[in-house]
Amino acid sequence: MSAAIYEEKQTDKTIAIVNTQAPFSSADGKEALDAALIFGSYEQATSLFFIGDGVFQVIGEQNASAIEIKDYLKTFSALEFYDIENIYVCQQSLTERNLMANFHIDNVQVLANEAFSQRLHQHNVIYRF
Amino acid sequence: MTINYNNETLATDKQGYLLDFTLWNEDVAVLLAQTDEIELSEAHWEVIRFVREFYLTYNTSPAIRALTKAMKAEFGEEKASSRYLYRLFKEGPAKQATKYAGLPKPARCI
Amino acid sequence: MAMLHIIRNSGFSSSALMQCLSMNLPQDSILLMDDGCYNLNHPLLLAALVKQPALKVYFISLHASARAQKTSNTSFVSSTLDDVLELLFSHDNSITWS
Amino acid sequence: MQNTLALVVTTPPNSNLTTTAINLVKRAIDKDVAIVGVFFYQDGVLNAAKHLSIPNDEYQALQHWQQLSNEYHVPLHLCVSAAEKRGLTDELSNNENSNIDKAFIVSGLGELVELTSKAERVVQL
Repeated sequence: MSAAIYEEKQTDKTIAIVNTQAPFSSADGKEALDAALIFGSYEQATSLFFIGDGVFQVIGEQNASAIEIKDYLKTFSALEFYDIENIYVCQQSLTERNLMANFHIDNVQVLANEAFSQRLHQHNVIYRF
Repeated sequence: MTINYNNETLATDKQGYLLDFTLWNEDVAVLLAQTDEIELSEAHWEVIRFVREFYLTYNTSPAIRALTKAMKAEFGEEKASSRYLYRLFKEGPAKQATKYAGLPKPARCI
Repeated sequence: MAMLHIIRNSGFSSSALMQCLSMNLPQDSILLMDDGCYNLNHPLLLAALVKQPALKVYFISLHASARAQKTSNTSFVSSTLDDVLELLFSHDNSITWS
Repeated sequence: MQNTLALVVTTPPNSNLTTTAINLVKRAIDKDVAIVGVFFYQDGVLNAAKHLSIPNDEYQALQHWQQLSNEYHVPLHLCVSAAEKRGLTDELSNNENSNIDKAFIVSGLGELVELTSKAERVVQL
């Protein structure tokens, strides 16, 4: 089914895709992104959240190809073409891991626990990977 | 499956997509299109080059909506409609332009 | 909006419980399902209950008793899968931590 | 009005977590909650593996899914890309040889979008 056919049926639900796993050892991050891109191409209001080890997906200077893994992290830079503009990272998760706010994508919003949670609560449907 | 280019054999998958996207060049694109009996016009080339550049930058082929949105930024409104793209690539621009651009077949559900 | 947090893992081996508690807001509820029932006596959850006595925590009694998990803490609400269906509709959304 | 629910299953059939998902669907049917559909994603797609062989004295997840599909007409949608990555395909020489059980509908993530927008509530199990 093409996006064009679907347009008439869209609702105003908001979707949150929550990432909790590090990028390479499991398929979770890649499969979460695949889902996010589809929601985006069907014009569903979609936000991405990174918490726990999920924050390892957004930090800079990673090199997946060095360990023969397809670098799906590069696809994050294309999110704007899928109208996914809300990308939230949990400050506490960064702090716990001694990480700086140095990301491989722009327009990431780092939020303290409560604000992060408030944003998450505003979504109608939440998928966690 | 394979295609022959310059006395060399290039491997493709069952649907004719190049297995190794690094072996692509514009002559290979012409051969890939020939297997579908399509002659590439300048309008086709614009999209093929654009899709390949998108893949090299983002490590993924764009879904149709993302393709139109990205093309709008590059070529303006007139070429940024799915109707324009479907007229050029009747089997679906995401699938067909990707093929001639030497890129892997997009996942079936995308 | 009130969120239903579904926990399906033991907090002793996974970060599900910890992450859930860090995202939990006063209007939310927690549901312990499957291995999540091992959290009935988890210190983090008990501490959260002391801090927030109004926190609502449900557990699937069949899942808990199958695992020999008991609680005498009256803050925990013993539930069935029928109750889970009601919880899904009485909350605005749900998240599954596992 | 009847409540509507969609399920997203991401756990494989050899995990006991699948039993909970199946039982929740059964309770929903009994309680007159309409199941708009079940979507299988990630390792959840393995629930559709036709040749999966589980010893007779263990829980037969596939039989329960088949029952839900045949008797209660619960649509069971499979993400084909996730399935193909895990060795499940409907594109073998002919349909008889497909290793996807016929209780399942070969779909794409677009179906997840559809179920998400149609159902009043969605739960991931």
